[in-house]
Amino acid sequence: MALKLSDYKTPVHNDWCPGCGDFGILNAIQMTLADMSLDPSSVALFSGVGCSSKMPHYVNTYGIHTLHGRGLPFAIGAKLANPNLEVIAVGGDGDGFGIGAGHFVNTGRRNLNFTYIIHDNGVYGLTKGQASPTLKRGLKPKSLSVPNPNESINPITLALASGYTFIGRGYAYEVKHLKDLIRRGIEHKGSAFIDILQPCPTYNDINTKEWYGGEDRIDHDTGNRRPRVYHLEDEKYDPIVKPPGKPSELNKKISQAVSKSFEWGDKIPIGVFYQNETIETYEARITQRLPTYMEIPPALQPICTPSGKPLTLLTDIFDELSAT
Amino acid sequence: MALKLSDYKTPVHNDWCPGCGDFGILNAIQMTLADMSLDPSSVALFSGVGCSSKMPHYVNTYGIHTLHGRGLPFAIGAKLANPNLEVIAVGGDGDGFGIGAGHFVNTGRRNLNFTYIIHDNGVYGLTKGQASPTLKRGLKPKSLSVPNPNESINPITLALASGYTFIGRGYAYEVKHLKDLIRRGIEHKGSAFIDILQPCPTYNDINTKEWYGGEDRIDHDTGNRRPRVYHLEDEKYDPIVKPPGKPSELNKKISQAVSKSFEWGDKIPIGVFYQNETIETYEARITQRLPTYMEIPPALQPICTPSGKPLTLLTDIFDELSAT
Amino acid sequence: MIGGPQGSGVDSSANVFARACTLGGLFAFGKREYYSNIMGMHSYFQVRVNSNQIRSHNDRVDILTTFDTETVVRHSHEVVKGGAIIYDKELKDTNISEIPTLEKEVSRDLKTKLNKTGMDYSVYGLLENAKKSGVKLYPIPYSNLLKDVGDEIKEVKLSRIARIVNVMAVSASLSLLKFPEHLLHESISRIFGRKPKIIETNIIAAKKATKYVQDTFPSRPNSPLRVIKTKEPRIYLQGDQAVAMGKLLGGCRFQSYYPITPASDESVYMENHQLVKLDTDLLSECHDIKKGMKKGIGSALVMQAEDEIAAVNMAIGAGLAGARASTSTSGPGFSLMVEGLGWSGMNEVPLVVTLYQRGGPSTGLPTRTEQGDLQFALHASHGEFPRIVLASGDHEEAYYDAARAFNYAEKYQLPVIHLIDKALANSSATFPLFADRIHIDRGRIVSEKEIAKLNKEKVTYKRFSFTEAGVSPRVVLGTRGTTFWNTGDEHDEEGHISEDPENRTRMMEKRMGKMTLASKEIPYEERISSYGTGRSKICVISWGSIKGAILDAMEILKGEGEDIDFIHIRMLKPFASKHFLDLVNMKRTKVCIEMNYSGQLASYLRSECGIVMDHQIVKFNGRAMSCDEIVSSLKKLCKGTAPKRMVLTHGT
Amino acid sequence: MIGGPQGSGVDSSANVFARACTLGGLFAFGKREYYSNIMGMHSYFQVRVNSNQIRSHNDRVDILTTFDTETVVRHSHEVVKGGAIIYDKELKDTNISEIPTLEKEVSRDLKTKLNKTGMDYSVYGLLENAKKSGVKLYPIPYSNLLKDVGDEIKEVKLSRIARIVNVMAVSASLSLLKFPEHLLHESISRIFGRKPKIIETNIIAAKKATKYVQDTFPSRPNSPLRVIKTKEPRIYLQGDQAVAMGKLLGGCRFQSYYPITPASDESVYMENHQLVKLDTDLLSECHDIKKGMKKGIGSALVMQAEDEIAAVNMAIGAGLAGARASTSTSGPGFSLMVEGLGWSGMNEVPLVVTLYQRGGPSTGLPTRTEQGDLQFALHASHGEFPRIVLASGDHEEAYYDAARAFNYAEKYQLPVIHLIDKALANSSATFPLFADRIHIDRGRIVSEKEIAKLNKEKVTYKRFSFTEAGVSPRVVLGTRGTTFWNTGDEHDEEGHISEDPENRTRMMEKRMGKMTLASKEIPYEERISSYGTGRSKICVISWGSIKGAILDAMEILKGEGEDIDFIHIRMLKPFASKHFLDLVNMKRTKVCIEMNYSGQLASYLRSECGIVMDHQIVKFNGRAMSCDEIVSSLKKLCKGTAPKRMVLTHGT
Ligand SMILES: Cc1ncc(C[n+]2csc(CCOP(=O)(O)OP(=O)(O)O)c2C)c(N)n1
Ligand SMILES: Cc1ncc(C[n+]2csc(CCOP(=O)(O)OP(=O)(O)O)c2C)c(N)n1
Ligand code: SF4
Ligand code: SF4
Ligand SMILES: [Mg+2]
Ligand SMILES: [Mg+2]
Repeated sequence: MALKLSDYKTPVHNDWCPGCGDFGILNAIQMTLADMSLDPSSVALFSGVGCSSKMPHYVNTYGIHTLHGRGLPFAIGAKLANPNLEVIAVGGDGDGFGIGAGHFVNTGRRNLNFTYIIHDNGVYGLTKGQASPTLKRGLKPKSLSVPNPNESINPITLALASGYTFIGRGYAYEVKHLKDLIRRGIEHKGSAFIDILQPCPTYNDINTKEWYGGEDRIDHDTGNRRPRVYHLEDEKYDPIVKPPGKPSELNKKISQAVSKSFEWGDKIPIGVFYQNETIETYEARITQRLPTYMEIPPALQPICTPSGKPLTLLTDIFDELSAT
Repeated sequence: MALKLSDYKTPVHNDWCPGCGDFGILNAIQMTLADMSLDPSSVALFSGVGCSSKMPHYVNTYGIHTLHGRGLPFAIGAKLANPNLEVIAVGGDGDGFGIGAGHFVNTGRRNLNFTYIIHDNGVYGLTKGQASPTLKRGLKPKSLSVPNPNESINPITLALASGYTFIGRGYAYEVKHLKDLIRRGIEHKGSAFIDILQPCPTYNDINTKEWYGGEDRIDHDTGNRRPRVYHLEDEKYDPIVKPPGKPSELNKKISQAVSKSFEWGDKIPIGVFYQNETIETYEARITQRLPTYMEIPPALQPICTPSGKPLTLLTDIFDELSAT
Repeated sequence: MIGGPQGSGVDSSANVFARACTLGGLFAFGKREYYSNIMGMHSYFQVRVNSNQIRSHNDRVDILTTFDTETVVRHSHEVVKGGAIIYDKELKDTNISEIPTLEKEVSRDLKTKLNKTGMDYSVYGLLENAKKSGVKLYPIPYSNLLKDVGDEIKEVKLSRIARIVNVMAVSASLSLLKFPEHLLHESISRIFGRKPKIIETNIIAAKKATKYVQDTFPSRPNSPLRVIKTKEPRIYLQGDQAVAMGKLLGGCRFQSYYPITPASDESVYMENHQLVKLDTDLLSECHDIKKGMKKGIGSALVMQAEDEIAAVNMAIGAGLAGARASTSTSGPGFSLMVEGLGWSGMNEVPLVVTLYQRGGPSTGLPTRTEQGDLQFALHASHGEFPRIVLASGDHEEAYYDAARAFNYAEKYQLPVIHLIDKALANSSATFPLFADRIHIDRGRIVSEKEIAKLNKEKVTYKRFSFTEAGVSPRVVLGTRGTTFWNTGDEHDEEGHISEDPENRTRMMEKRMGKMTLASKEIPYEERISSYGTGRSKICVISWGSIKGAILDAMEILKGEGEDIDFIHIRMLKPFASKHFLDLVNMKRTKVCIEMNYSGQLASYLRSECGIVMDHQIVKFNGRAMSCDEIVSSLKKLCKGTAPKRMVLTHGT
Repeated sequence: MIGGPQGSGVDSSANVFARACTLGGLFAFGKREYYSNIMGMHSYFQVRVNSNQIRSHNDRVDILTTFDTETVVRHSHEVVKGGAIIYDKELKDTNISEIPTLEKEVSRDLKTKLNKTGMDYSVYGLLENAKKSGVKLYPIPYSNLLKDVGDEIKEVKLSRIARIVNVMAVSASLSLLKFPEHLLHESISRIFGRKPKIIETNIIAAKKATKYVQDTFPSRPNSPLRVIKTKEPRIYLQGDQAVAMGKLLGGCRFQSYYPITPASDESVYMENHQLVKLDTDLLSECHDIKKGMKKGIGSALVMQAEDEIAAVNMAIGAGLAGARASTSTSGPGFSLMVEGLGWSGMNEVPLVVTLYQRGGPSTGLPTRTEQGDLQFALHASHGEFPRIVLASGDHEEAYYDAARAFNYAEKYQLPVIHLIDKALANSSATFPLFADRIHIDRGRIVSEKEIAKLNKEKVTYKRFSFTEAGVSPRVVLGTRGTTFWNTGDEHDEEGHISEDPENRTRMMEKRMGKMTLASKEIPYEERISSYGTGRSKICVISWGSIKGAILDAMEILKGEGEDIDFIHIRMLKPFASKHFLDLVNMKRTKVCIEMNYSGQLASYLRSECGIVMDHQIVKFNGRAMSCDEIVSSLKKLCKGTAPKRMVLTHGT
């Protein structure tokens, strides 16, 4: 029986503000799952804490709403224990780049086969609009009493420096594009990171839907708005590191991604910035040590008989320690 | 009375292993302080926890040996409370890029006027040689029982993505070069980050002094070793972002730094990768809100009379709240 | 009570009401309940007013002021006989099941309730039901009135001024009470501060609503509210504001924080008051005043950190540099701070952590109240180090405790944990102006002059010297002529790592000895308060914000001829055991009242001084105890029908 | 005792000694002391051997085996009359003040000591002093012997084989004891395992040293050590190894950790044994066994995380997925884990945290022992949730507790904190092979089949259902046919956020109710042990690794006619109050012995059941209690001359 979009919805009341960009992301995720016809029981959706992190409650898969900034380690623990799970982690920009930045960096290093999505709204939504690490310096959205004194981090370059092998950016109001991007991320073999520009109409009155859409930039001639957001695909940008991933090729693809990542303001690229499948996944690295890892990972190993007798034999260790 | 090198030493027994690269870094720091003739009482040296973080005990300045991974927030708190202090933070690569990575990233965003030095030895020295976040994937120094399964992070690019405005790399056994580098870092107006390649002879038997020095790479003709480490200066590499720091100039300087940062193996650049003084310091940003900040920062404000009467008047607040 | 969706301005309209009453010489107490949500979920504000000071909420609603369906649905049954419901004329026929934000539990209970009375499961049914039990109904045609306002101020887009419906509702309630209109207008002016346009619109709205009520319900009953003339200066403030003010007064000049409910309001408030006015007369008593100071303006730096680990460690760093520094947080953030706490204990750095307790464990009930962190605060962090733990009972205590916390921290060179609970942080109350000037004691700080003298005498300054007094004089970073070292490891007198067993024993004794010293020096008045005659058969013991409800309950019970004694613990650690034992007087019935599941104070008291409670009254559903609940459980106690453990469950 | 600089191989040579003795049918106990340093600081190993099981160290040194100056300097005064000192012939004239690693306190004390006896402040003086007090001196010409070995194995660079000086020293000590040489060789072979070249060199060294002693000191006294023949299979193991083994046996298949002393040794040991042998006979009793399993090899994944926050949360994630998962850490790491702990409590996820206590607070004394984290473990994390807290007394208990911890965690769906102390983790002892098979109870896990059945019956599975039994059956992530939700917020039966007060009260009661259930179901034998007749006048109460020293002390005292009873608490929470009260029997003298400053167990016992200790014996200098120290303090108690609080301070 084919799965429908509605199979990925829950009856839980969604309490996001009207017009919140999170709705677009939620739709895109549900559409991706339906598109890929993933069995809800095979998917585990992890999140941190924040408006965006309420997401799992609205998606009919296993939904683990964890701690602020800690979605990644929870997700990784589950994925390592059972690599057959389709693991997706979502969270806010405060969650992922503020309190969770240490996990962000160190997760990239592993290249575990999973997908991480950040709702990038420039603010700490759920705690009433303080500046998040992606808010540009000097901006003063209505929720701040003084202009933001912190430089913004660059999520794309940060992800590159940390080793993510798929790096993309989407926009919450281009749901179809976003769906395709998320699907590519999920299908990517390795750690995929997707930064999603997400207007927060309640607190961020600067990076709004209208701003991204260029409603303040009307073309003199045509009278049309000129959106700030544009598609990398449209520029024939090629993000893919060609096998076998020679240093020169790598350097080229990384440099172009860095260059693109510093574009902002009038031209904001979305799409895939970088993809590299020449790097072994963490699962493969583990399998070198533990040959049966993929078939009988930690979560799927029986440890006792039905009557509770332990299966483990410590004879080898006892031999090593034996002193008689 | 001019200050001598010995004025920056303490009689504390140094318990690093013989031949440890940390000695070179310690010397370079003491030489820098002497070079700059900094009053020991005006300098506060912060560290995390690890072999490298024992440093403050060997330097005669205020020395604050804090918690593993937390040197930065302690240092920042002190610097913010009294911006007249010369604040230097040091720590290990595990300390700074592992457990402390979140602070590393978010500190870069502030551009506070201080210097952060990481002892990059590829291992967790003090806990017996586990892989640190800078150890290359697949390497197996003698202290590991399996090859390192994690990709290494790229400290230079990470620092760029995080917003540090001075980014350099030194080598523990080129003490003179290192001293100059540290001095430039201290003199830089903004947050300076210096990554120092530091052989750990006890646990990292791969990235050794001999390896960096190229003792395995003898020139056929001359019979000389060909060191892996080379100086950016020698290549006429220009790291400085020219004022006013236009986007194109910025992009150029960032891209070249990223490119250089991915060099490794046969050619390892040291020196200044990037320097940008066109960005306002955090102190300047605060001064916009608190005009007297530099003169009477938090730590230097009297709060009561000698007899203990509070100086603070809450009259304005009482007026706001008044309900009569 | 006024209710409405989160983000619609319920808070400010409740504020308008309470301030108006305070302007009329009355005392008000306001309690806020809301979901962990930004927009749309139900929130409500209960305001009580009285001619005497009032300190808690109760379980009865006299006037239910509403402008949406949900508030009617959730609260109409709470309105007492003779009470009133103000509601939107147009909402009467709404179907309850169309309210998406209503929990199934609430719907289920309502259905049963309505079924029993034979009423329809609809707003109509609910209102009829209320009417049957003696509640007066006051329908208000908000959208018509809104249109009138729109016309008057020439605003076509009514959605832009939709928020004023709130003020109309509140105005309606005040005119039901026949409250002087000018006080309402004055209140509006004060609350909307420096925004004349908004003030004007709101006053127009208030007038329209008032007029409507006056015209439509001329025969409304006489009001119990009488305006009183008073010369006493009073303020109406929230708990978290009291803390911020206390900190500023106490000389706090550095506050780091990471956003978290309900703690961050304090930091935001401080940031909005970061420029600090100074007493220029007193300033002239000080020596070596820098030019910048002479203008009479100081400043407090409020720093948003990347997480709570950074926040606490920044505060410690600032403390090392010599600033009075603190950080504020709630449970989840505090859990991340405990490693830093231990470091400050080990290195004897003054530090103040304000811990706003909310429903736990984990993220729990982020916007609801609890007193679940006591044992954690007492024992947080591995290993043993001295600490002082305070908990304030009301706004006034919060103010003085927040200021004094820095004295304790600096005098004994240790971390101070100041417990507040969400109920206190988010409740507002009228108080006579806090007039007491506190005394500031910075402990032994060695000055540059003293260092110069020591240097001359060739005496080396040692940060952790063993001294007669038990506290090692400290210098702050940057003090000329000396240096020191710190480390989280055990250290010698200079602060260098030492693993010597003998030094270790002495250092532990020195650090822990400060608890004995503090206990000896800090006066009882700052630690335990007792209320009542001291001779009653029942002795209530409690802590934190329940104080208000207990005091109000005592008054009510006294009116009914029952005397109750009450011991309120304000300083948990060091605990004044002897003084407490004197007060508690073993032979009476002892009952501990607290807002948690396991009776944490009771268990702590048993470990500290062996006192076993005869009864425990606990509540852990996230809603503060009302004085009514306390009255009725204490009555059971008086009658001898009370079980050993009573679990209170009131609240919506 | 053998000592030497850190990194010179003192551990393995102590191991050679102890294993040789165990091979000779004796029981050994070894205790390791070292600085928080990688190379150069002084470390030493004390080994005791006996024909009966021996469980602790004592304060006397019979043979001091040294090859550097510092060990002689630090320990020569501890050698008893009739004892022996083995030392490097060439070191005698070294100046003590040239040892850079000697603390000033130690130097000062030594100087005073030597001054009193009129001896020189030199190694010579110390050795002469020892000789005067009846200690025999055995100088060994290590460098000559080393050269001989070098010649024999044709190694010119002697620095490459310098480490074998260690083995020479140990061999010398065994030949002083006239211990059979072949057992020494056998021991060397076992310890250097699969490295034949190293084994050979070491055996050559051993032979040279033995021969030298035999030739040079023919008239050395007869040995008290007699080899015993036994058929009992025995192991000689370290505490942290026992934990790792117990975990593997108990089915732990996921361990995340972040390096920290002294916890990470356990994880490294597990990683070295990550491939797990399975009982193929039993395997055939299982259903649906995957092909990979059938080879009889399972595996445990050991994961180095980026910090302890990640470590604990990864373990929880793995637990959600259905693996038995744990993490190990020490105080500073545990401080970072407490937020995660609360989440697992809130979401009822089985989790085992092994907490290796070391000297605190903060980084404290990273390589020294303490029991300073009890109260923290009991109360860690904000808010209230159920937890089980265990503490093991010796290697055997550590093994079984580590295995059973997973049963508790899964059966009651909660976090289990398993306390170990550094003294236990780093001590080694001989034990009869752990032969008991444990029983594994995974609690109620709902299978895919059951889910399929429910789905057919149109019953929705709810993760947090309220059940009769008090525990909600759980499914693991990936179970086909269903889903569930988790959140750190309070939640309804499905796991969705709920702020409803009634649901809140029920959920709290359900979660906390599991403590009552666990307390009812877990047998007393797993919680409290008692030793002695139960009729003695003095009752010792203690916890953790002090057990060994107390048992040894009881034996010694019994020999002197003093009977002592001993109650050892192994499960701290839920605490078996009633059982404890039965055992403790109020009228005797109660003394609590623990390794911390404030008497944490004593205070906990008072809060749990009102028992007040008559005496407390504490120690907090980072060095484990010796049985001698306990003997002498208990003697004071017997005599009635003991103060209420005794602080022990022995140790170097
Ligand atoms: C340890 C901890 N600190 C603070 C909080 C409070 N908190 C809840 S959500 C949030 C920030 C949310 O911002 P973001 O991650 O950007 O998500 P958004 O709401 O914008 O989607 C914070 C600080 C918490 N829950 N836990
Ligand atoms: C919270 C916490 N976790 C773990 C430790 C243990 N620890 C001490 S030093 C160290 C790592 C040191 O490695 P690095 O930072 O690279 O410094 P290095 O020793 O290599 O100079 C660790 C994990 C600790 N002190 N605190
Ligand atoms: S506050 Fe912003 S991010 Fe949060 S739900 Fe509202 S609009 Fe969305
Ligand atoms: S372990 Fe390595 S880093 Fe540490 S002191 Fe020794 S050589 Fe240096
Ligand atoms: Mg956000
Ligand atoms: Mg390192």
